Amino acid sequence: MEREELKSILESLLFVADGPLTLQRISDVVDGVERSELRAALEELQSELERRAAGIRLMEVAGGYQMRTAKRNAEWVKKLLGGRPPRMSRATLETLAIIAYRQPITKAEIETIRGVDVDGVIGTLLERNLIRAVARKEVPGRPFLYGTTQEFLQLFNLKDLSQLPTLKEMEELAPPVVESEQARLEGED
Amino acid sequence: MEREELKSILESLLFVADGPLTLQRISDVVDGVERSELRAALEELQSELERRAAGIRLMEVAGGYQMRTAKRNAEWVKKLLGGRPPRMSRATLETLAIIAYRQPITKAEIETIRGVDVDGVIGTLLERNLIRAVARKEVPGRPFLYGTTQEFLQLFNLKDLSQLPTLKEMEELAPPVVESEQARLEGED
Amino acid sequence: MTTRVQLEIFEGPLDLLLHLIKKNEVSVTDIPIATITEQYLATLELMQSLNLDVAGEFLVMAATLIHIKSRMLLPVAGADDEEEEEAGADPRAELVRRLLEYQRFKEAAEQLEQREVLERDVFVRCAASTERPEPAGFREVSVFELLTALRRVLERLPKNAVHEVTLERITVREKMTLLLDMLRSTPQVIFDALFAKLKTRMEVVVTFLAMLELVKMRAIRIFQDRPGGSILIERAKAPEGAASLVPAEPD
Repeated sequence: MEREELKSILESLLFVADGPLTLQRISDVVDGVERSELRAALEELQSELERRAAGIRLMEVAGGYQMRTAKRNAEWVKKLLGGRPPRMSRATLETLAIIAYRQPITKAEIETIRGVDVDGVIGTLLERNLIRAVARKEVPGRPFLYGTTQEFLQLFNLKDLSQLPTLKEMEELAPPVVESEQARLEGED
Repeated sequence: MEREELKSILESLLFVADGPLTLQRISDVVDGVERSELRAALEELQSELERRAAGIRLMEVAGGYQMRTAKRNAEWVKKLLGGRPPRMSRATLETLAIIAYRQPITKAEIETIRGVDVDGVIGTLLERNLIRAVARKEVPGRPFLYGTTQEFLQLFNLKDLSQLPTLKEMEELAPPVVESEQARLEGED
Repeated sequence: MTTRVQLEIFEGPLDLLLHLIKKNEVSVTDIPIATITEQYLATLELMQSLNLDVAGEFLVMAATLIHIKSRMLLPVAGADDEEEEEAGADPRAELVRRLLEYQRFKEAAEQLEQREVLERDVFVRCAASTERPEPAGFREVSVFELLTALRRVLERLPKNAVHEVTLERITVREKMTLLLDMLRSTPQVIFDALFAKLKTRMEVVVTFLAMLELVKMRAIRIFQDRPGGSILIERAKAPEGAASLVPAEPD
């Protein structure tokens, strides 16, 4: 298959997909094309859209490829769609950051870091599908352990969790308690 | 505004629109640009996409302008979408929730609650037989009153509407919701 | 000094402390504990005098600060043998660790916010594709997702716009739809006949409420054909002159 034809097909697929498309999924559909060839075509498409400063861009999010509008057109898109997007409060963002970096983590552990109650915030995050309960911690009360979701990655335009910028001196400052807990959990599930 | 910038904005708008966009609607959003200029930009966009044999094309359909996949990629698109019914969009789900809980209700009333135009979504829901016009409201304009259908009950696996949980019940059920949420996410990926 | 305390909304005691540390241009690792404690307490007082709700966590931190301050004032008695381990350890150490850790996540949160946020900076297509082979159904959704969607909508509304109606049992709404259906096939229904068919007291109440609701929204009309005659229910008629302006109903 010609490269141009392949790119055209990829554009069509990415346009109709209702979420990020993994390379695996694309490869299932466009069978008979090498993965390396697919990846090259996707990259070419991506850079062409950038170069043209097109209104639609190709982004790598949540483990797949997804078409999104160009950031600089955000104001116009918002005007078309109307409604205000739910603004995320500082409390929400801070809690989300803690969960993202320290997952799996319990509510009590988050509260220790933030120094305040996070009940309401956890509820909001669960409802928005940005976090989920991944397990229970085997301590008295069996509290839920929370982790981030695919929606979280999509919301912040992240390919995967490793794309999160590293926290400064994280390892040195992490209290040993947390590390041993982590180890215990990993042994469990 | 530069022609290229305008085309980029138009691409973004057409990409996110949930139905054909009329020139009027586009002109309401991109105010300050002459209609003739808009039309010229749309035509340019259209012919560029044709020339590149792009996977996304700009079509003039009954209601206005709409982006669609290139016809010659139809087989691939079908292969991607085939067998897997689409996920309900957020807008659709929200509108459906309002209708379910507040039926019978007019379009204007839904729009007051959601804060945005719901024409396209109502169309989709009617087409999928999830809602129907049950009567007209005898006020000026005699708008339709919408209610849910048998298909709606089937989709949500409900015996009747009284099985819909109330908001209060949901709050009481918070932990189980988390678990079912988890199950759903795991089932998906 | 205290009179100029800015009243920002602080996320918690750690947030307030970081703010004070920044304002005084001092290092987190070497906090002038007396000054910071004084300003911290002054801020709490100001918050209280403005009737702001000062959460318990703020008070706990106040106690911690005072405790650290008093320990700093103690001479390092006979620290020769114990080395740094116990008595000689900086009383601020634990607080410093917590502050640094919190600060780290505060920064991480700021970085998250600077990313291209979906539905704020970038958007994806929201339409289900129009070019599916056949208009198939939707993927299965749980009622909780439906309810969550409703809650999302309600949360975006100004508080006073959320009617108590949203908490009501759905039964009345369902009955309203059923009544309208019935009136579609039978133009007029006799009130008594309608209620005679109902079996439970609950059903009667629900039907009655549904009827009232429909009258209120002018979808039906209740009237007597003659004084003392049967009460009739029918679908409301279009206001004069309006009928010719509207298209026929679908289906």
